[in-house]
Amino acid sequence: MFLTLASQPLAELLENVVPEGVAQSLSKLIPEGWQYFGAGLLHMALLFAVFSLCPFFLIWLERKVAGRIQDRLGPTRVGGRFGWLQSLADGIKLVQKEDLCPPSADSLLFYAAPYIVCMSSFAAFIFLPFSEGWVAVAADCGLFIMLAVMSLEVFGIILAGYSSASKWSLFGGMREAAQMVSYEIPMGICALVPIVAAGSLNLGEIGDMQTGGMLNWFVFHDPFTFIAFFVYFVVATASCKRAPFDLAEAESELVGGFHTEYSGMRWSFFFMGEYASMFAVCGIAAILFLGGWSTGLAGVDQTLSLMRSEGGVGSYVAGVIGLAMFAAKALFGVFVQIWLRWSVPRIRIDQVITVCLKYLVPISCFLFLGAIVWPLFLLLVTGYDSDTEWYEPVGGQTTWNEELGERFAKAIDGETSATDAENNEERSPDPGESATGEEPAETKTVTLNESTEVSR
Amino acid sequence: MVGETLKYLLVTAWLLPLLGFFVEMLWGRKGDRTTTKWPAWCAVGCIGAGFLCSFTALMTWGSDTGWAVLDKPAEHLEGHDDHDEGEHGHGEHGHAADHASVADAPWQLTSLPDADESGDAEHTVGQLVHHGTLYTLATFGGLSVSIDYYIDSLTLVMFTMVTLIATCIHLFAIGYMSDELTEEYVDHSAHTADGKHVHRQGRFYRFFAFLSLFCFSMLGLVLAGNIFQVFVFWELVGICSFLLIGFYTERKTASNAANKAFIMNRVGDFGFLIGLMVVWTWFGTFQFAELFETLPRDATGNIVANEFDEVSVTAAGGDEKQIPYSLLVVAGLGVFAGCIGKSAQFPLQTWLPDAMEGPTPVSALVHSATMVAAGVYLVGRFYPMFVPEVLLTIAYIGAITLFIAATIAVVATDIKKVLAFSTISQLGYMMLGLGVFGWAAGLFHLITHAFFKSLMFLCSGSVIHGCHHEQEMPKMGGLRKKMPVTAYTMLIGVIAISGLSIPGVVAFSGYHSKDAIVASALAFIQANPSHFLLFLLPLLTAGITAFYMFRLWFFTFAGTPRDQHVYDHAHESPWVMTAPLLILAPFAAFCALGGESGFLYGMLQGSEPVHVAAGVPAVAEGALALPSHHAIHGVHATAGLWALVAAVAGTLLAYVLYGTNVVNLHDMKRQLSGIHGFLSSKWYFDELYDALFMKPMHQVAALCAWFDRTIIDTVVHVAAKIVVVVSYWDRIIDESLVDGLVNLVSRATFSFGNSLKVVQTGRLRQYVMFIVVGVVALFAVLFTTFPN
Amino acid sequence: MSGQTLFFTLFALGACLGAIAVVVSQSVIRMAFWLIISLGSTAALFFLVDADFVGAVQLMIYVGGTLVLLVFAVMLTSSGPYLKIDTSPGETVLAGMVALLFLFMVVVTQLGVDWDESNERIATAVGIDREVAAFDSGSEGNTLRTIGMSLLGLRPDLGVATASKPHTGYLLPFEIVSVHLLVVLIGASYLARAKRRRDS
Amino acid sequence: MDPTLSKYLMIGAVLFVCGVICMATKRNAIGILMGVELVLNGANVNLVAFSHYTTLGIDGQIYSLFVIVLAAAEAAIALAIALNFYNNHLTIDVDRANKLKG
Repeated sequence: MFLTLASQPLAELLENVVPEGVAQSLSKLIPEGWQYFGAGLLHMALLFAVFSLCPFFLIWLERKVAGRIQDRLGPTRVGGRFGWLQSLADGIKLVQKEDLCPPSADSLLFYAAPYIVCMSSFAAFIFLPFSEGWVAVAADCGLFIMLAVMSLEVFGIILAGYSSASKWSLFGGMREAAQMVSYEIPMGICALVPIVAAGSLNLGEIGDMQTGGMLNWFVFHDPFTFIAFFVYFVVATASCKRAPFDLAEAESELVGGFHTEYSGMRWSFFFMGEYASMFAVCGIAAILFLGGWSTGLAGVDQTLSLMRSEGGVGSYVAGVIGLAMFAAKALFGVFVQIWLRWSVPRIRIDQVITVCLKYLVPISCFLFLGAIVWPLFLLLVTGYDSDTEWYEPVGGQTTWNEELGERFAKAIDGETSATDAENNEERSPDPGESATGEEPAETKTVTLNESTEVSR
Repeated sequence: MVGETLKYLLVTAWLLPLLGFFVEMLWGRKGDRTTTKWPAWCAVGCIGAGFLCSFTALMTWGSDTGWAVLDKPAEHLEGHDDHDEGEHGHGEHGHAADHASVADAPWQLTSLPDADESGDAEHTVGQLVHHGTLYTLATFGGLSVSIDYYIDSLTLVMFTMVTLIATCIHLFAIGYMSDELTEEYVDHSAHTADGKHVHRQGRFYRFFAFLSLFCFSMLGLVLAGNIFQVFVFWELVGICSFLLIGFYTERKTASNAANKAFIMNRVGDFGFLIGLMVVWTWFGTFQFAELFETLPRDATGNIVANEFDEVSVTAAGGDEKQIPYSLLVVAGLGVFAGCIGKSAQFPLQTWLPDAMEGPTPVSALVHSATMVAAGVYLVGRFYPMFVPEVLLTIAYIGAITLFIAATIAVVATDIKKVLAFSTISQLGYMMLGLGVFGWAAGLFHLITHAFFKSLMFLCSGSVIHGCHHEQEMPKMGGLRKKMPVTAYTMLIGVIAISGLSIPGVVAFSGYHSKDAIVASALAFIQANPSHFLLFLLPLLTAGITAFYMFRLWFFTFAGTPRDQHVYDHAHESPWVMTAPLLILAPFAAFCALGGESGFLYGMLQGSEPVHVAAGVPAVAEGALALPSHHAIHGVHATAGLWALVAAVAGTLLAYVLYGTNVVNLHDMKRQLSGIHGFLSSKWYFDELYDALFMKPMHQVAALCAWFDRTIIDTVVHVAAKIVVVVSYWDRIIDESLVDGLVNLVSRATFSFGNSLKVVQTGRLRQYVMFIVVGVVALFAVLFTTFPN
Repeated sequence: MSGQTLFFTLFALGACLGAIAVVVSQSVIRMAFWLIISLGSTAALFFLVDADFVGAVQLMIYVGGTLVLLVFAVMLTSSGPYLKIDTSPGETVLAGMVALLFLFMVVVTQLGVDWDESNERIATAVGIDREVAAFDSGSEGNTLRTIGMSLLGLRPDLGVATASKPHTGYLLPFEIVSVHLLVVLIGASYLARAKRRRDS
Repeated sequence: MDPTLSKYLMIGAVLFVCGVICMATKRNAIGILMGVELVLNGANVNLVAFSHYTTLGIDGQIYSLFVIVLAAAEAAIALAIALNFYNNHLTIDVDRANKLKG
């Protein structure tokens, strides 16, 4: 996977952006073995920019929203009218602060914990596509890995709470641990609901599936995905310990929760991680349910995909537009979270756990089952067979190549060695592949012969 | 057809008492109340119905056969009346015999020589013998054990007689046993250990139940169609007799008597069984009808035997067999042994007097009229199987018995004992008659004797009842004023048994029957002079009979009371007891009316074996020659005269001695003390048997006991001691060696486990370490052994 | 030397040193920390050998699930702050020696094997055509669908199944494991439910 | 040092040995559990490496998946037992768990 950290070497990656010669010289400069590495470093840099900027913006946003909700102005002065540099000022202040470590604390863990939080939420961004094809790693199981690495974040918090040798911290850490461990279950299941509809874990593919019209968004795919969206949002809010589930840092009960003893930069790392993960979960929600970077307007999407297929600057513009759409959706989710925080009172820890285990888990299980049964229901009622829908691969990102599809077809034919041509037609990739219609048909016939031979 | 009717009638008459028995036994006592009389009436009803059935059967049979049997004696009579016609009669009979022998071979029981001669068809209407099988119990190869019936005139007469007498006796018993009708019966002659009288519940219902059972058995015996069935009912009769003799089971004497009767009968039955075996082995069947047909006789009636004294018979299987003549003798003697036991013949006669311990009705029914007659009946029924030697034995046994019994009866003082001995002697008469080829005569006497002897027993019973169970004649006397009915009915019986008569005017039954027997005997000794005793003894005994019977009557009823106390309390019996007397008396007197030309004799002769009529000439010099009817008739008048004279003499002597007081009996008794003692102790038979059998038996028993106690016990004890010692050592070995071994093993295991215990520290980490080290060691071994 | 080599070295060291740190460190919570490092590096190694899904599962279940549980248990069972139950030095020395022995043995063993040659043998013996079997080496670690199909009993990676050479899917083990997990769920919740302590 | 099969096997061996020693030396039950996890991971590394470097296909990955799942189950049960043990003995030291010692 890390080999394909960037799917093409550095030079090809850059040739859209920088003039020819520079790319060539770069490719000459960098030895063969490090080309991909360089590409990877480039991706890292970009991601880190995003990762550090989005808290910067979100903190400001939160303060403004809070102010408005509380009928105040919020930050106004720093950096001109809206105080939009407030976060920068806070950052500078924090950097200047002394880095404290309680003498009785386990210093190693105490120092390591914030980095774990940061790293986990940063690693999540590696798999998050911001626009069509704009993803550091287009892993086949991208969503899965994302959830996995985000589940690492809890570790940092637990360690922080435990290692800082203060009962507030310990309680905070315990609460956090319990809350996260229990909320991961409904979160995964809810994420599985649109996955069932899509038939893929690859976030890029999922996003591409929803292009072309708002009705392609999975939130409108079937009633279960619709409910699942809201459930997922609640669970996501809880899993990144936002109010009203912010029992880990309950200022009124535990002074600061797990970060009571922290100060300065390490303290800010926690918040960077928190806001980053807020953005990440909301981005997941956007991709899974809200159609990712699709504008929701069929014509616009068509033109965008055309621009992409042409390549060059046009494709670059299309990518930027997609990025904008995606960011808008994700930030709207974050805004709603903030909104919730300042409008809903905090609930007790036992209520938190009760809500999760007694209500959310059963509900999500029900949704999962429903989503599984839905295609069968459709097949029986409307005769619409969703299995025959082999979507058209868009761009070079997909790993769903015809070869693999034929492999499956072969395998299935081998398993059930009584399949006729139409059956094979249905199973094989959609005949309506406009561009490369011919040779897949070619291969198809070949596979057909093979299978019939086998069956003889 | 008629056979069916007869069969059903007789079977009904036979089974009714059984029904009665069950009813009385099961429901005889209402709860615990034994004071109800209805069981008695039930029994009476059963047996009475039986009587009606059998009488009807008799009539049916008679009308079916047109009373053909009754014609024959008529010409005997005329042949008997005037001598000059004897030739004619003789010739006729010879011819008849020839004709019969020619006509009726193979031998039937019955043949009517004159029937064909007179050519009268209605003589031969109807079948004289009906036999068949009621039910087959089992079949063993050739032998089939079945319940058969064999009906001829003898059967019918016996049925009628038995049922009639039984009815009367049942009636009588109702009165006689009335003192059993109580919850608390005090037995004055039975004592408990502390000398008190025995108090028990009354056993009225049980008595009648036993009586009914007895009737059932007796009738079954009579009806039986095969010898084995006869044997079965024979034993049943024996059991009933046992039960009834031992009815007062608390009395030692009664129980002893019962045992004695039973055991002595066993002795006879042993012979009976031997006979049965012989019959089965050689003839392969028990059926009378088949048996009689199998035994071949030539025209003269002799058994056909080849030079090896073997008789060829065709067994039931159909195969020809050569049976040794001696075996025929054995068979006959065997069956006759049974008869000896049952009919109390010498030498097994001693049980009968003791049997008088039973209630008087029992004595009347069982031990005078019917059961004891069963022996005689069987001899008659089995007659064709008897060869001359057996007949001679029967005759001698009868002669000895009748003389001995009569002499004992002379000195007996117990009224029932006297009657008992007279019974024995009369049975002897019957046996004698049968033995000397007076077949009809013997059975004739059986019937008549049954009547008057039961009559006399009942009378004695009524006397005993009237005198409150006083049985000693010396205590009685002059009772005829107190109980006239009893007295005069008794007189009739006495006259009848004594055989008195006014020739040509009136003759009681006893006269006829005894004359017939004596005549047969006379004819027999004329044919075989060497056996003259067979005539002298019965003749002499006729006188003795008259003597002791009249002695009894005078002692009891005539003269002056000897015991005032008894006399004062004496009273006539109630009607239930006198009525039977009045019923039986005429039968006793006149049942043999007409003598040899009478109904009864005719009936009996109707079922006479054919070879009897013509007699059997001696096959060789010195062999037995059996008299024919004609010969008997030839001497009938003289025999009758002699017998009458003897009887009259006896009667007169009795009158002189006991009727008038001319002689002091005590002096006489003192002068004749020797013979009196000898007689009064019954010829010392009991002592003889004690000495012969009991004492040796006791000594053998003592010897066995000693042997058991000294030898066997010591052996057993020694064995036991040895076993103890052995087991002791075995235990030591077991505990030391075996257990030690086992314990050793277990201890080894235990210590091994203990040593292993150290390793099992319960420390997880140690275990892991063990595993690791083990793996390392294993691989080390692996590498060292297989490099590469 | 290339980027792949760099990453491999990095994560290999992370895995091994983390494991060693787990062994040597005395405090349980630190052991947990080092274990995270080690397991995370192992997951990274999985990514390196094109086993994305396995790596993801490793992260999700081990690091996100099991280790959280472990730390949780540490917190529940720590009777004091920074509970230390140190082993006797003798044991440590012994364990160290045994460890070295064991490691030596294993290393020697696996160095003694020529893997390519054995691989050839196995391939010929099992009769796998290489181009089919090696397909996911070229597929850049996207083994998700293949694994999923295999768990459903289909083997697209093995080409066409014939009657002579049928494919062995993993449907039955999959079902068994799922039932087993359910059983474990119930059993664990039964075992761990709060009981009255002995002293109280 | 390019990644090769034997290098992965080395890593697996190291993990395995560390796990074993961890089991053998830690007196803390949870420590022992961690050792178990290490051992299983060593095995997993081997499996995955084989599945990549040999022609055996993805069977190795699937096996490692099963191993991981079962390891999780085993960890759950083991932790439950550990909690029970702690509830009853107020300690987590496995050396004190010798009630069944012979």
